[in-house]
Amino acid sequence: MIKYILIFLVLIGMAWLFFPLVVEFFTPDITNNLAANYVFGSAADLNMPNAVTAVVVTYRGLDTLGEVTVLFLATAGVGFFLKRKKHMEGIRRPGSEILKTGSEILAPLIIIFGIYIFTHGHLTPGGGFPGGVVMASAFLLLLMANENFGFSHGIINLTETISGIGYVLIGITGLVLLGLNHFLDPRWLGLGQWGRLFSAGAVPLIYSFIGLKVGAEMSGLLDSLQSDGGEQ
Amino acid sequence: MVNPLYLIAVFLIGAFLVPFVDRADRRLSLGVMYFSLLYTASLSLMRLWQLFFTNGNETQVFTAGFQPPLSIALSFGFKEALLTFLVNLTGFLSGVYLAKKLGKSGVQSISILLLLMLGANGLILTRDIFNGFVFLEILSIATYALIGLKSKKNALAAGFKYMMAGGLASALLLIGIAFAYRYSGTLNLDTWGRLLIPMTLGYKIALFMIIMAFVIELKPFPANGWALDVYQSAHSGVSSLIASVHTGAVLYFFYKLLPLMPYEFLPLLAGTGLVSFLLSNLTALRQKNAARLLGYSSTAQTGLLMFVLTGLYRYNVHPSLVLFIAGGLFFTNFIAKSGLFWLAGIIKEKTTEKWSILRKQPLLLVLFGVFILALTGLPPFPAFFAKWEIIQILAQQGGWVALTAILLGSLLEAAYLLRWFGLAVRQNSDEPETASLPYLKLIPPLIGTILLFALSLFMGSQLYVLSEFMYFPLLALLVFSILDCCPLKLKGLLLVAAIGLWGWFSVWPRLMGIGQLFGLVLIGGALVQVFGFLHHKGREAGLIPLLAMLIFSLGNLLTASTKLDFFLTWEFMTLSSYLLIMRGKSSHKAALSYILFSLGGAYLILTGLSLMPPFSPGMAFYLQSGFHSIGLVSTILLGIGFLIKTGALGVHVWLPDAYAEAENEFTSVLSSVLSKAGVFGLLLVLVMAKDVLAANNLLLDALSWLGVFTAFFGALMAVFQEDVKKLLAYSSMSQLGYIILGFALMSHLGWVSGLYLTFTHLFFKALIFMAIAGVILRTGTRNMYEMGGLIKKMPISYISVLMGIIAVSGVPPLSGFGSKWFIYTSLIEQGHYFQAGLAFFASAIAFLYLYRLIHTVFLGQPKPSQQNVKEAPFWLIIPQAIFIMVIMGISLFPNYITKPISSAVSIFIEKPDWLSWTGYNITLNSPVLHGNWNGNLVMLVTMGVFGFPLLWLLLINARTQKVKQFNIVFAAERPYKPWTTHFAHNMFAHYNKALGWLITPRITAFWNGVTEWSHSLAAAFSHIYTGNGQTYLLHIFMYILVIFIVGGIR
Amino acid sequence: MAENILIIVLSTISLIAAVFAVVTKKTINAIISSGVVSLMASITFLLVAAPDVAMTEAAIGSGLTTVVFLYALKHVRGQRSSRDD
Amino acid sequence: MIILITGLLLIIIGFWAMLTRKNLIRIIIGFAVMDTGINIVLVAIGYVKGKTAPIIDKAVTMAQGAEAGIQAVDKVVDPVPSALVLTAIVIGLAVTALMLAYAIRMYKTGNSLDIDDFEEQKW
Repeated sequence: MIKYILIFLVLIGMAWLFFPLVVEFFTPDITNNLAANYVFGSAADLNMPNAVTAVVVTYRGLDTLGEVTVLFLATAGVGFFLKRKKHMEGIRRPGSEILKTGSEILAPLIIIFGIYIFTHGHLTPGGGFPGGVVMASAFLLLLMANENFGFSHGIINLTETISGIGYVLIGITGLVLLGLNHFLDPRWLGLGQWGRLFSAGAVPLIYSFIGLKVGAEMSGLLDSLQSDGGEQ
Repeated sequence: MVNPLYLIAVFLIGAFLVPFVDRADRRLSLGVMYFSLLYTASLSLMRLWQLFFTNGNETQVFTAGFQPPLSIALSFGFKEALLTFLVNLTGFLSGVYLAKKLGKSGVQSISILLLLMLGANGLILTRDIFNGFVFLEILSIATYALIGLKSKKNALAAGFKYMMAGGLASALLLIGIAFAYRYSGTLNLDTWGRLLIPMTLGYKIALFMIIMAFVIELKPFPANGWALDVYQSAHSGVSSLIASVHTGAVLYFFYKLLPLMPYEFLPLLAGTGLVSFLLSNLTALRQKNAARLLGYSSTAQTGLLMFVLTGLYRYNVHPSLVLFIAGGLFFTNFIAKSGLFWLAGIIKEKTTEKWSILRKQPLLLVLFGVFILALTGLPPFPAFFAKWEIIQILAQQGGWVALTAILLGSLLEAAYLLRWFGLAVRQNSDEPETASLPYLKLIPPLIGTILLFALSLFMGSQLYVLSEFMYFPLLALLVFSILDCCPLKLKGLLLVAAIGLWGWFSVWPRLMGIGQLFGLVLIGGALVQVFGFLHHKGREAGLIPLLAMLIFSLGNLLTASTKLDFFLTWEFMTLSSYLLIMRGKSSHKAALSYILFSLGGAYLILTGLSLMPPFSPGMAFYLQSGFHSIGLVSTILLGIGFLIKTGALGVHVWLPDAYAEAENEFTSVLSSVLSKAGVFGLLLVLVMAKDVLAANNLLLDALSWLGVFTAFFGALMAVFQEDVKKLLAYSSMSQLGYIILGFALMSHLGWVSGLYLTFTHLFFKALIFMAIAGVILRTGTRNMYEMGGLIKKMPISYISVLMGIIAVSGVPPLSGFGSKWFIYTSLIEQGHYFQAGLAFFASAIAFLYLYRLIHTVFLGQPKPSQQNVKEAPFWLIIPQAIFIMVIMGISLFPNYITKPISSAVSIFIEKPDWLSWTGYNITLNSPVLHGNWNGNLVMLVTMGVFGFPLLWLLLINARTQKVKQFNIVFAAERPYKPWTTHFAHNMFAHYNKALGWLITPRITAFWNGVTEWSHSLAAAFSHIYTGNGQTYLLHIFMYILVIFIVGGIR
Repeated sequence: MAENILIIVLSTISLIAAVFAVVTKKTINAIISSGVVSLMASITFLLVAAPDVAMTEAAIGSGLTTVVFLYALKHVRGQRSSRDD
Repeated sequence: MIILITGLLLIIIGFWAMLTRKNLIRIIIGFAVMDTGINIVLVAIGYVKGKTAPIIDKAVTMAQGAEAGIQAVDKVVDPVPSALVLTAIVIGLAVTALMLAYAIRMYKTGNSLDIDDFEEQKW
């Protein structure tokens, strides 16, 4: 009982802690200096319409690298916890015929859509993360539809490794070509024409790697989760 | 410069590559891991090299080719380079340690380990708060995942609790960052630090949430139940990573955030750190599980570090000094803690009780000892210097609450760590042999030890002006450890030679006045007794090195010049004597109580020293002390500190057990030499405290009564002992009481008497102890009622003891008479009649126990079981012979000693005109008292008084009948009686009826009460850890809110 | 104005869904309603000019997370009855 | 403002679930709700009155390159919180997935999902 009172008090207390934050909050009319610099720089320095992508991939690229790593880490962790003894057959219920046929048609389309999303990340909303997830959803669809669907781990692993290392190598390329302070600088590749697919330097390339990596990681994650997690 | 981004890139590529190459071979992926860890460590090392040898001021690196705050900046200066080097090296060692486990548990674990290192490196390097968040998440998630390396239910449960706590912390951090960004408009720490942002409540709360997130990650008491569970149940390699790498990186980021915080947060954080330090250590007292114990210790140390980083700014401490202190504490803890976790994994025993199997593994034992002693803050480890600095600052600037908390916490920490050490060293014959050691797992702790020593030397030598001979004790320890495989006698003789040469050529020329006197006592006295140790048959591993360390530090005590020199040496002395006591058969409890009292005393001394003005290097400490004058507080602290070493009444509890349980020969050193170090200290205090004492009669009165009572009760307690060593221990205590009494008079004659007794006590007490050591060696018992009639078997020992007790009792003609004469004379001269009376009564009591000593051991009927007892071994006779000669010499010609003493004392207290030395005669003609003492004459007269009757007796009883010892008629006792009815058992029962109430162990009961009380307090505290993850979460919430409210943030 | 009303509606729905996720007896309901919370959030993001976030939240927050939860639930099906299940 | 309050309330509801639910999966749902709340708070902080998304498309300006940047600066919202939220969402998923894996594993070894069944270690 005391515990419930304490919990209640704690929740009230946290609300009380948040209260001044709300009181002092107002929605401003202008963006702050940093944001303005980002928006301007995104267009001026990087030739990129999507300022969020500019921030995510370039200015704060290290965060994103970390983010991809977190995802990789989670996948590895989940895989580590739920590692299978053997590939267990016949645990999944077979999907219906409609699902089966539908998935065979839909999956490639979804994958293409995913690729579209992450390659156009610098131009339109979206980018590597949603794109990767969309690709993974195709995988999910196949997984649900097909009882014997064994996605080759080799391919997932290979994609993961190549895209991950590719991402880091692009970062290092910046270092090598442009100098000490240019890790993840995409400008060693031509900035191209405004609004085109091949513009903004290496950003589309980076986002493709991110997309592929995220897709592979998510697929791996789902794969580990659907397996029955080796019994003790 | 070395680009820090390569650190990150290497880890990332490694982690991404591992799952792929693993398809070929597991060994390949392990190879990738080792390569990455070693490569990054060497990058950091290169950076360190660069910073030292090429001057590059540029430490910041940006990403993406833009200046911060647009881009994320990384900093790779000295601190970061050092830290990443250590972190990566530890990572590598952990990798080696975990090799087998990682190899078995799947490729993911290798990637995860690499990413954990990535997180730690990133957190250390980054200068961007959100980037810090990302790396913190990487670090945390990797840690969560690695906890699952041990797939036990408890480990998983602990991991989940950790995830809950960590999840909450990162949520707070993220909310805090979001709102803080709102106010600051930047995420870059440097830009942010330059901004002047109005401290509104909202902004403060945002900052509060940020800093609290890190505080929670640092596992403060009491919001740390989850962390303790993790430490306890995770694989020891992972626990070690959490305690060192994880905590280190988080702490460093915490440190980076501090400049952003409003000033009012700092005392708050300092307070939480202190509370965490003190209470974690307290709670740990009752902990039996080794890994959990380490967990408590780890959280405590982190608390202390938090205090150092946030609390010291108030005392106008230069930031570099703060960093130095934090660094000292941090590195010690970093290495020692991971080392201990590694050892815990090798031992595989959960409870500390079972660690005695370590005894069979000398290498492990040494490593274990090094780590434990480093954590305790003993020299030469960096934590010692750090603590020294902290106490200096706090004492000088009046931070008494913090100072008390830190010293108390340190003492508690020492208590449980050293208890553990004692359990490990304890001799237990029924332990099974352990299986062969996993050699691979031994590498990491071994390298850790080497690193620890390297850092110690670096810190000690680079940053302090220590006299060059300060490291002699350590050097001696090292050299004789290397020689430790030689036969004992060779080592011993080498030691004698080394000390002789060193003492004669190096120490003696530096000494003058009382320094020479104490030089003779401390070095000479110890040197002679080294021979006594050499009778052992075996190699006696560790004995000679420790003895060497002890004697060298005793010598250094005299030549030390600065305060730090002095204290360092004092701690060396304490440390080596503690380890020597540990060599006793069942001494671990006694040794624990010895070291705890010694450390307590040392902390008091440390505080007292801190209050004193600085001493200049070059001139010996004891000589400089004549020019200084200290205050009241300092006097009391230093006084109590040194009195503990002498074993004065009230703080004598450690003494009987330590004396009884130490090895017989070492007891002799303890009593005759080591206690004199305390006397030396006390003398210095009295010298420096002259002004205070002149103003405060009470202090001297208290001291003199303390001396008298120590003498009285010591003697009384000695009477009722069955154990011969305890009897002698109490006798020692009693004698030291006389010494204290003499000093407390603060008169020329009083000091002369005290010093004279100091001198003679060495000889007669060492003589008796050495003789008794032989007896115990031959009879195999310490109980006097199990001995008897040994006069025939061990005549030389008998003569030694006889000489000894004549000297102790203070009857003419031997030297003890002189000391008593001095004491009574000076007491009466100053009109201290009551003290004189009681002291005289104590001397009378001394006859009782001395009679018991010689009678029950050497006279009467021999025990049948001791038919074949032989004389003590030759090596034990050597010191006895030397001491007998010295005693005879002093007794015949006391003026050769008393005159130099008088002139040494006259430097401090002028010799009154009425005291004079002429030839063999000492004359005093004070207004109140007249008298003289001629040692030579006394000797001759006494010889005459005894000689003539003896001759006469021999003449008239020319044809006596020799009686065998077993002749019942003459021996007046029956053999084979049960010992309880033997007269030697409970010999003075009748006195006990009359006086027994005086010696009911009230003081021991008091100290036992202190122990019990703190243990039950610890139990009460530990019950907040219910083991429920949600309760822990609730603790965290409440902790945050309470701090918010207590801090009065508005 | 219409936007504000829409935001209020979305907020209300998400709060109700969140409370429901806590109090409901069945875990599956809780999972679904937490997905709803995410979905509402992603629509809100669209309204406050953050389409990138909206896409990601929709894909990851409400989509993938829910799937992950469901898979996890599949693993623990047939558990001993837990107190709030 | 409303969005901010919603976000904070969601966070507190998440706390509530974390503190009171006994089922591990329900606790994790609490974390997920809290994460969503945090994301909402972050986005609310980046919002600027009456501005469009920080994507310089035809609706913002017809200009290109640097010119577009100058023109767009005072027409769009702050891109930083958006970028941060992207990261936060992904990290949230990662933590959630790992927690679930833990829960599954705990269920397999301890045969229970009740958090009160996992308190053998204490004191």
